[in-house]
Amino acid sequence: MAQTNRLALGGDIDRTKPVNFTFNGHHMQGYAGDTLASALIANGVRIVGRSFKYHRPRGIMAAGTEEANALVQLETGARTLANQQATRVELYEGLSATSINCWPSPDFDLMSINSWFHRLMPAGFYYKTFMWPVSGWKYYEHIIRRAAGLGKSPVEPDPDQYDHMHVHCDVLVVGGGASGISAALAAGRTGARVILVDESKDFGGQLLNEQYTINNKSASRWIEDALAELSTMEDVTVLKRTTAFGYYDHNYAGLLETRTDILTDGGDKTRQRLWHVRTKRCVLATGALERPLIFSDNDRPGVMLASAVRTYIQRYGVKPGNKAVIFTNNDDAYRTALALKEAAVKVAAIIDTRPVPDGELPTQAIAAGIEIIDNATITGVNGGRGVKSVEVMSLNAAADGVMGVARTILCDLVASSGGWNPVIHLHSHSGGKAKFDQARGIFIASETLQASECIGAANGDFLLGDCLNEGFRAGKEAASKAGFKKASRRKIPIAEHIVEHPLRLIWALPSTKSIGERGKHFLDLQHDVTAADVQLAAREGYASVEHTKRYTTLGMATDQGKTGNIPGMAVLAQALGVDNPGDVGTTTFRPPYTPVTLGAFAGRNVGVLTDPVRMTPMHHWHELAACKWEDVGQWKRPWYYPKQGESMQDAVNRECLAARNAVGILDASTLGKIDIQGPDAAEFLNRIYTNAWSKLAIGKCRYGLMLKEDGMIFDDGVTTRLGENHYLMTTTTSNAASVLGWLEEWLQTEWPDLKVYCNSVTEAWATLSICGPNARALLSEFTDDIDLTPDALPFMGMKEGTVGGIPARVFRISFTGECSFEINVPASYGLALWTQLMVAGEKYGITPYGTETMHVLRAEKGYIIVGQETDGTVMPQDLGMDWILSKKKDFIGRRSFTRPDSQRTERKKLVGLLPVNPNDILEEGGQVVAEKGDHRPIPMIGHVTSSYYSANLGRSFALAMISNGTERIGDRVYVPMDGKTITCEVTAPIFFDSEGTRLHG
Amino acid sequence: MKKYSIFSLARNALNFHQDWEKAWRSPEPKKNYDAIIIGGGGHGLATAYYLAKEHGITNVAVIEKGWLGGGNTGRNTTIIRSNYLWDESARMYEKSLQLYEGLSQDLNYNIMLSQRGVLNLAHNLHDIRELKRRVNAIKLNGIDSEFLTPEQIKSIVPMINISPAIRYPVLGASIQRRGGVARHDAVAWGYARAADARGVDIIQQCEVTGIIRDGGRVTGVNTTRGVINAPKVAIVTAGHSSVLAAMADVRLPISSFPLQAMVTEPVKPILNSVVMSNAVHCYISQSDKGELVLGAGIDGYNSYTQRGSLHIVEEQLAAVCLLFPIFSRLRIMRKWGGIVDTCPDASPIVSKTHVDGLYINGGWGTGGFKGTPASGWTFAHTIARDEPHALNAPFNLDRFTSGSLIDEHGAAAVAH
Amino acid sequence: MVDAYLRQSPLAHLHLAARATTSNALPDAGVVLAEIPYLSQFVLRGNADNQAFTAGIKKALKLPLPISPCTSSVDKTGHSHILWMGPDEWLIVGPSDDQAHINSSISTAFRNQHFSLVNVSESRTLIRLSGTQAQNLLEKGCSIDLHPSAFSPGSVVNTHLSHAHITLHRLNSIQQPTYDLYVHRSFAEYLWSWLEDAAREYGLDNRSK
Amino acid sequence: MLLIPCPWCGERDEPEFHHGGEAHIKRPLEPDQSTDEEWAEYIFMRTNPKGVFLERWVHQSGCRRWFNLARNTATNEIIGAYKMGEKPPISTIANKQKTATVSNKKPKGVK
Ligand SMILES: Cc1cc2nc3c(=O)[nH]c(=O)nc-3n(C[C@H](O)[C@H](O)[C@H](O)COP(=O)(O)OP(=O)(O)OC[C@H]3O[C@@H](n4cnc5c(N)ncnc54)[C@H](O)[C@@H]3O)c2cc1C
Ligand SMILES: NC(=O)c1ccc[n+]([C@@H]2O[C@H](COP(=O)([O-])OP(=O)(O)OC[C@H]3O[C@@H](n4cnc5c(N)ncnc54)[C@H](O)[C@@H]3O)[C@@H](O)[C@H]2O)c1
Ligand SMILES: Cc1cc2nc3c(=O)[nH]c(=O)nc-3n(C[C@H](O)[C@H](O)[C@H](O)COP(=O)(O)O)c2cc1C
Ligand SMILES: [Zn+2]
Repeated sequence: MAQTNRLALGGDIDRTKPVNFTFNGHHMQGYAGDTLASALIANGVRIVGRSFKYHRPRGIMAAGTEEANALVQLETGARTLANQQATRVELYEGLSATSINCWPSPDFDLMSINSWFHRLMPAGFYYKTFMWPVSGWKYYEHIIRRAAGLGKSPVEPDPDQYDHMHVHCDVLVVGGGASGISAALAAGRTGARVILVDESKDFGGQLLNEQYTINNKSASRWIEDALAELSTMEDVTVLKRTTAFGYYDHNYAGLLETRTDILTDGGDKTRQRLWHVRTKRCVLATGALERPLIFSDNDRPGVMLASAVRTYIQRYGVKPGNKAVIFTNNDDAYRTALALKEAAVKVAAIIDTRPVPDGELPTQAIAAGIEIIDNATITGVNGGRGVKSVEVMSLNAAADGVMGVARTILCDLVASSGGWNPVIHLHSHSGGKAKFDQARGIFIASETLQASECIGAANGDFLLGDCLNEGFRAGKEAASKAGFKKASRRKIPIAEHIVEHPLRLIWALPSTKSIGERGKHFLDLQHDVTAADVQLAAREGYASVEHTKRYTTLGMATDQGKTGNIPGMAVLAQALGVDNPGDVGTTTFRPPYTPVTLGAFAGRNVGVLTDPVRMTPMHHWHELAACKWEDVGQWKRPWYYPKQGESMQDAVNRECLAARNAVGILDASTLGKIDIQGPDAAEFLNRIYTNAWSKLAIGKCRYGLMLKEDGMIFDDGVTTRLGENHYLMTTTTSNAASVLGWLEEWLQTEWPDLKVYCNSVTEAWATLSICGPNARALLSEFTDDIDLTPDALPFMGMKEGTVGGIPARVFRISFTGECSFEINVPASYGLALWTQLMVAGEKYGITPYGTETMHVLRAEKGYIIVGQETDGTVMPQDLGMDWILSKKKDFIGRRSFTRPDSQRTERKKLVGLLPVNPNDILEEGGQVVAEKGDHRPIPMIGHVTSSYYSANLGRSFALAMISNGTERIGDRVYVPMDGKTITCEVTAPIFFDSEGTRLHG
Repeated sequence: MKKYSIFSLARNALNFHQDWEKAWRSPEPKKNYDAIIIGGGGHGLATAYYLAKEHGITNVAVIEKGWLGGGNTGRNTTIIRSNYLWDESARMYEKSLQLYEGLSQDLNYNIMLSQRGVLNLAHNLHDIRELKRRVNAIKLNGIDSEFLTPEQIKSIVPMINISPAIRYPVLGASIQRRGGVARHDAVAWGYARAADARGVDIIQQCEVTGIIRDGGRVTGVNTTRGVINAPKVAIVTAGHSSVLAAMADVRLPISSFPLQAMVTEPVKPILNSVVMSNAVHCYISQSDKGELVLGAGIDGYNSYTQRGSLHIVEEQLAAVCLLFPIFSRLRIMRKWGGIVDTCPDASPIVSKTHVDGLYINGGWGTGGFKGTPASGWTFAHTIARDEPHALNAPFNLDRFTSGSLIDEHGAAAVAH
Repeated sequence: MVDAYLRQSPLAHLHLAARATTSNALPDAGVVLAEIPYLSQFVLRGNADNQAFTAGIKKALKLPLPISPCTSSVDKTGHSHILWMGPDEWLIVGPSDDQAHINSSISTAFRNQHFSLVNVSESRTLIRLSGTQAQNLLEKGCSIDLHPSAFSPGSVVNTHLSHAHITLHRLNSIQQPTYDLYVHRSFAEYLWSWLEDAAREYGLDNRSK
Repeated sequence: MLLIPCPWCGERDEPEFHHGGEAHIKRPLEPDQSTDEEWAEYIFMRTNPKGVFLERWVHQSGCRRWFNLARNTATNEIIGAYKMGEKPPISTIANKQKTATVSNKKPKGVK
C-alpha cells in the first residue's frame, strides 16, 4: 500500500528513512519519526480496531496518551504487548501490529452482532438479569467471560530486563512543554539539582504542533537552545520518553523511562527503568488534553480531536482525511482549520456552537475562505465504517434542542474540540484537591498536600506567553524554596499571543431526538459508555459521580477517561439538574498516569535475585553433597542428604540411626546469636525470659522461653553466661532478627535505665553440632586444650579453647537428646573444620544430617519447635512447661496467665500420639477427634503438630496439641485423613531415653 | 420494588430505558428511627437489610458520609471463601458463603458470584503443615477443601510457574472450590436496593460527628445534617471504627492501615481461579471484564489516606512475576488504597459494647468482603435482640479482656 | 590441624581472582568491584556523652570517635576507620592482623565503664566499589542521596542495597568516589550477583585483591 | 513511601524503618495488681486517631534507635520527631491540629 495520505511536505519525519511494518498482515511503509498511528493514517487505514462492548469499528481519535480507540496488539510470542496505543508506538523496522477485540478482522467482526442488541444492554444490564435458574450464572458467566478483555497476554516468560533507580533532586519538573522547559531552565540556572522529564521522544509539548515564535526565533529553535543549555548544567538531568506515572506522599514520584523498543534484544540495556525520585519541590507542567465534543455517533472512524488533526499535519506530515469539518466550541480549533487549509486539505465548514465566533482566529478563517456555521451542532454522523457526511442543525435558544432543517455536509473527517482539560492527575495522586472553574469550564488544582504546583496549561493557562512566564517564575521559586537563591539576569522569553475568545459549554450536544433514542453520544470510547448510559445511571439513583463511574464503567478503561471523564461528569451534572459540574466533582485520579508494566515495578528483583538466598559458611559443601534444601526464611538449610537411590524416608532413617548410634553432624549456623553485655544483663534476662538467670554460673548454659505480653510463646533458646556481665543468647533461625529487635525495643523504650548492650553475632560464628556416642571421641582428636570428659564439660556446660587449631567455643547443649557438642568457630573457618571433621569422622561413621532428621530426633525427645508446636496461641503451661515459669519475679507475659481464658481447663496441651498401627504415619496438621464418625461437622479436640516415622523406635509417632490432653493420656483418639481414619493412643510427649542418660553421657 | 429480569429489560428497552425506577431513594433524614446504622458499606447495608427482613425492624436509617459502597466495599479484591482455621471463624464465614450462594436471587440483583475456586499456595514446609492443618479442620467442619500437589495446581492454573528451581517454589496449595469472587459494587447496591424496598432510609453524604448518650444509654447521633435520634446505634464503619467508637468513649483494639490493590489492562481470559500466596505476598484473579485484579500487602503504619506506598506494590508485583513470569509485560492500569481496620487476632468484632444500645461491627481488616452477608445477618440479630447470635458470640469485644482470642494469624498471616 | 589457608571468605568460592584474569580486560569498565575479606571489625557500644569513654577510645585507638551521625574517622594509613553506626554504636575497622590489638587496647582502656566491644570480624565482608559509574550503580538499589553535596567523603550510612542490608562508607579518596560496602556474610553472594547484574550496562571489572 | 526524619540520621525512606504502633503506652508498674481490663487496655486497646498521631518508629536498618513521631494520619504529614523519653512537640502539634482535616475530637454529644 502506498502512503496515500502522506503530505508532500512538512513534519518531523525523516523521509529518507522508510520503515517497513505490517498491520493485520498487510505490508506497509512509514518513515522514521512516525508513530504507528501516523503511519497508519499515511497508509489510509481508517478502522484500527473494534470497541469493547458493541464491537463498533473504531479509528484513530487522538495523537497522544489520550487515545482511547486505536489499540493494537504488537508483535507475537514472548515479546508481544497487548492494548498498545498506536499513537504512542514509535514506528520501527519490522513492526507488526494486529487489531484487537475483533474476529475475524476489524473490517468484518462477528461480535458486532452485539450492537444489534445494544438496546438490551444498557449500563448495568447484567445486574438485572442472568439470575435464573440459580445455577445458571455459571454458564452465563462462562459466555460473558469469553467476550472479556481486549488484547492478549503473552504466554511465555518475559525475556526483557527492567531496572530501578533512586535519585534525589531539588526540583522535579514534569512535562517538557513551554512551561516545563522554562521552569527547568529557571531552576537549573540557580544551581539546583533539577530533573526534567517528558513522556514523549521530543521535548516541546504543544509547541511541536504549532508554528509559534519565541524570542523571535522558531519555537523549535528555542527548544533546541534550551535543551542545549540544560545539558551543560552539571546537576540537571533531562529524561525523554519518561512518564511521571505517580506522585506520592512526601514529594516522592515514580517515573517510567522507556529505553529499548520492543524488537531490540536490549542486550545489557534494560527495557524500562523505573525511577524513584525524592524531590524537595515539584513543578507539574503536564499540559492539557483536548476534550472531544459529545454528539451523536461521535465514535465513527474519522471523528478526531481537532488538535490531533493538527498534530498529524504539522508533526508527521500526514492528512487524516481529504475533506474536513471542524466542530468546535472554542477558537483554538480554528487553528486546525487553518492548518488543514495550508496542507491543501478541503475544509467543508467550521461548525461552531457559539452564536458569534468573531475572535482573531475566526477572522483568519473567514479570510481564508472557510465557511463558518455558527450556533450549530452536528446531529448525526453518517458512515458506519468511516465518516461519509455529517448532519448539521442550528441550536435552539436553550441549546438543549435543535431547530431548522438539517444540512448534510459531505466529509471524511470531523475535527472536534470541546476545550482543554488541564492534566491535574499527578497533583491529585498525592492527595491534592481540584476545583471547577466555571468561567473556563475546567477543573484546576486547588490545595495540595505536597510541595508542588501546577503551571501552564496544567493550570488552565493556555496562552504561550503566560506559560513561559509562569514556568520561569515557578522554576525560580521552587529552586529558591529548596535553598537555591542564585539570581539569573536572563530575561524571560517573549512569545506572540493571539487572544482567544471564551468557549461555550454545552456538554452533550442535542440531536433530533432525545439522547439515547437516536445515535449514540459516546463519552468513553473504549468502554462504549454513552451519554444515555450516564443519564440512565442518574435516573436509577447511581447519582454520585463515583456510582455513575462504576455503574457505567465510564473512565475505567486503559485510557482512564482522559477524554471522556470530564464531559461525562458534566453530563451527569446536567442529568441531575446541577448547574456547576464542580458540585458533582471528578472521580479520583489514581496512579499510574499511563499504564506501567509489572516488570518495571518488579525491576531487578526477579529470577535469582527475587530474594537473597542466605548461605552459611558450609553452604557449598552441602550443595556438593547434593542435599535437598529447606527454605527457612531467607536461609537455605540442608533438609536431608539422600544418597543415590535413597528415598527421603530412607535417607532420614539412615541419618537418624547414625546420630544415635555413631555420630551425626549438623550445620546449625543459622541459629540466631546475640551477645549481651552489661552490669544489668542478668536482670534484663530475668525480665525477658520466664525463668531466673541471676544464679547461672559462668561457663554454664540455660534454656529459656520468651513470651509476648499476651502470655504466648514467642521464642526459645539457650543462653550461656560467658563472663561476669556477659551472655550469649541463641534464638531460633527464623526469629533471630525479631528477637534482637524485641530486646532493643524493651531496652530503649521501657527500661532505658538498664545498662545492657545487645549485638548480633549470628554471622560471626559457624556452628557445627556433632552428636551421638562417637561424638566425644571424634572431637577429642581435634582439641587438646578442652577437657571433654563429662565431669569437666558436663551437659549444659561451655568451654573455650581451640578445635583443630581454631579458636572455638564448645557447648554441651543438645537438641537431639544425644551427648552432643555444639562447636562455634569463626565463620570463615567453618567450612575447613567441617571438611576435616568429615574426614576424621569417617571411621566413626560420621553422617551429616539435615533439618528433617533434627526434627525427628528432637520430637522423639518431646522437644518443641517454636512455630510448629506453637502458633501464637500456646502458653508454656500448655506444653507442660510450668517448671520454667519463675514464681518469684515478674517477666514479660506473666500477667496474662491469670486471664480467664488462660485458666480454662480444656486448653490444648502437648501430648504424644502413637498410631495403633506402627506403620501409619499421621499427617502433620491432621485434626484429632475424640470419636470415630463420618458425620460432618465433627468436633475436633486438637491437631497433630509433628509426625514422623522413627527408625530408632521402629515405628511412627507424633506430637499433638489436644484439648485437655494431659487428662487423656492412655485414651484412644482418631485422626481422619484422606481415605482413612487413624486410631492413636495418647501418650506423654516423650518417646526416647526419658531419663536423659544419653544427654548427660 | 419492581423486579429485575430479562423481561423487564426487554420491556424497558422499548421505551429507551426511561422508566426504570430508582434503585434506592435518597430521603431526607427523619428525626427518629428505631435503629441507626452508621456506615453504608456492604456490612452496614446488609445489617439494615436483615434487620428489616429477618426481624421486621424497618424504621432504620443507614447513614453514610460519602457514597454507599465507597469504603472498602468498593475497593477490595472481592475474594470470597470460608476456609478458615478455627471453628468460630469457619462457621461464620461458611454462613456467609451460603448466604452468598443465594444472594442474587434473594436480593433480585445479580452480584455475579463466581465460584471459580480459591487456591492458597504453600512455598515451604511450614506453609504445607499449616495449610494441611487448615484443610483438615475445614473438612471436618463440613466445608469443602482439598490439598493440591504442584501438578494438580498446574492443571487448574496452567499459567503458573511450578518449577522447583525458582526462589520460592510452589510446593502445594489448598483449594476451596466453592470459593471465588463477586462483583463488589453489586453486593452493596443489591443490599441497598433491597433494604430500601423494605423501608430502610439510606442517607448518603451525611457524616456522623458525634454519638449522643444519656447516662450509659445511646439516644442518637449528631450528623452534618443535624441530630438523628434512635435507641439503637450500630457502628459499621470499617476503616473508621476507632474514630466512631471514640465518639462514645469506647476503646477498641483496632488499628487502621492502608491496603492497596490494582488492576491491569484487560486481556482475554487467561486465569480462571483465584490464586493467593502468603509467603511471597500476592493474590490475583481475573475479572469478568478481563483485567487482572491484584492485591498488595498492608502498609506498616496507621493511615486514613486511602493511599499506600509504592515499594509495597513493587514487592507484590515482583511476587506476581515470580509466580507468573508471563504477566511481566502486562501493565497496571490503576492502583488504589483502602483503609483496613485490623484486630490483634485478625478476627472481627461483631458485638455489643458497654454503652447500652451501642453496637460495633468492625475489625474485619483485610478480609471482610467475604464476611458481608453473615456479618449483616448476625449483627442484625444482635441489634434486634440485644444479644449476639451463637455465630457471632465468640466475636465479642470482651475477648480481648478474657484472652479468648480467635487468632487467625498463625495459619493465615493475611486473610483476604 | 586446620590450616589457615583453608579459611574461606564468603565470596571465596566464586574465584573472583580467576575470573578477573580470564574476563577480557575491560579498560573502560564503568564499575570496579573487589572483595576485601578478613578485615578486623569490632562493634563498640558506649555512651558518647561520657568524656572518659570518648577520650579513652581516642587514646586506645589513636583515632577520634566520630560523634556526629553518619560520619567516620580514619587514621593516617587510611586503613583503620571508625564508622558511626548509631548514637551509641560504632564499627571499628582495621587491617586483618589488627584484631588482637584492637581488642586488647580497648579492653584495657577502661575500668568500671559500661561499654561493650564485640568482635564481629567474621560477620561481614567488604566489597569495594569504584569507577565512573559507581554512584549510578548504587542508585539502582539504594535510596540514600549519594550526591557529593549530601554524601561527602567519609560519610557512612546503614541502609539497604536492594534486599541486602549494608553499611555504606564513602572513602576519603580525592579522585573518583570509592565506596566500601560492608555486607553480612550470608548475604554476600546475593549482593555480589546483584552488583554484577546491575553493572552490566556499565561494564564491570572485578579485581581480586 | 514516607520520608521519615530519624532524630539521628536525618530523613530516610520508610523501608529503613519499622513502625512500632502508638507511643506513650505505659506498662503497668505492677502487672499483678492490674485488673484484666487494665491489662487488656495496655496490650490491645489503641487510640488509632484520624489526625495527629503520636507513634513509635525504629530506624531498623539505620541506627537501630527507637524514637517517636507526630504524624497526621489523615494526610501523612509529619509534624516532628522526638526522642524516647522526650515530650511531644505540643505547640507544633497544636498549630497543625488546627489545620488538620479531621481528628478524634472529644465527643460533643455526651449529655
Ligand atoms: C485493597 C483491599 C483488598 C481487600 N480484599 C479483600 C478480599 O479479597 N476479600 C475480602 O473478603 N475482603 C477484602 N478486603 C476487606 C473488605 O474490603 C472489608 O473488610 C469490607 O469491605 C468491609 O466492609 P464494611 O462494609 O465493613 O466497610 P466499608 O465498605 O469500608 O464501609 C464503611 C463505611 O462507613 C462510612 N463511614 C465512615 N465514617 C463515617 C461517619 N463518621 N459517618 C458516616 N459514615 C461513615 C464509610 O464512608 C464507608 O462507606 C479488602 C480490603 C481492601 C482495602
Ligand atoms: N489555545 C489553547 O486553547 C491551548 C490549549 C492548551 C494548550 N495550548 C498550548 O499548549 C502549550 C502549553 O504549554 P505547557 O508546557 O503548559 O503544556 P504542553 O501540553 O505543551 O506540555 C506538557 C507536556 O507534558 C507532558 N506530560 C504530561 N503528563 C506527563 C507525565 N505524567 N509525565 C511526563 N510527561 C508528561 C506532555 O507529553 C507534554 O509534552 C502552550 O504552547 C499553549 O499555547 C493552547
Ligand atoms: C474488583 C475491582 C475491579 C476494578 N476494576 C477496575 C477497572 O477495570 N478499571 C478501573 O479503572 N478501575 C477499576 N477498579 C478500581 C476503581 O476504579 C477504584 O480505583 C476503586 O474502586 C477505589 O476507588 P477510588 O480510586 O475512587 O478511591 C476496580 C476496583 C475493584 C475493587
Ligand atoms: Zn537513624
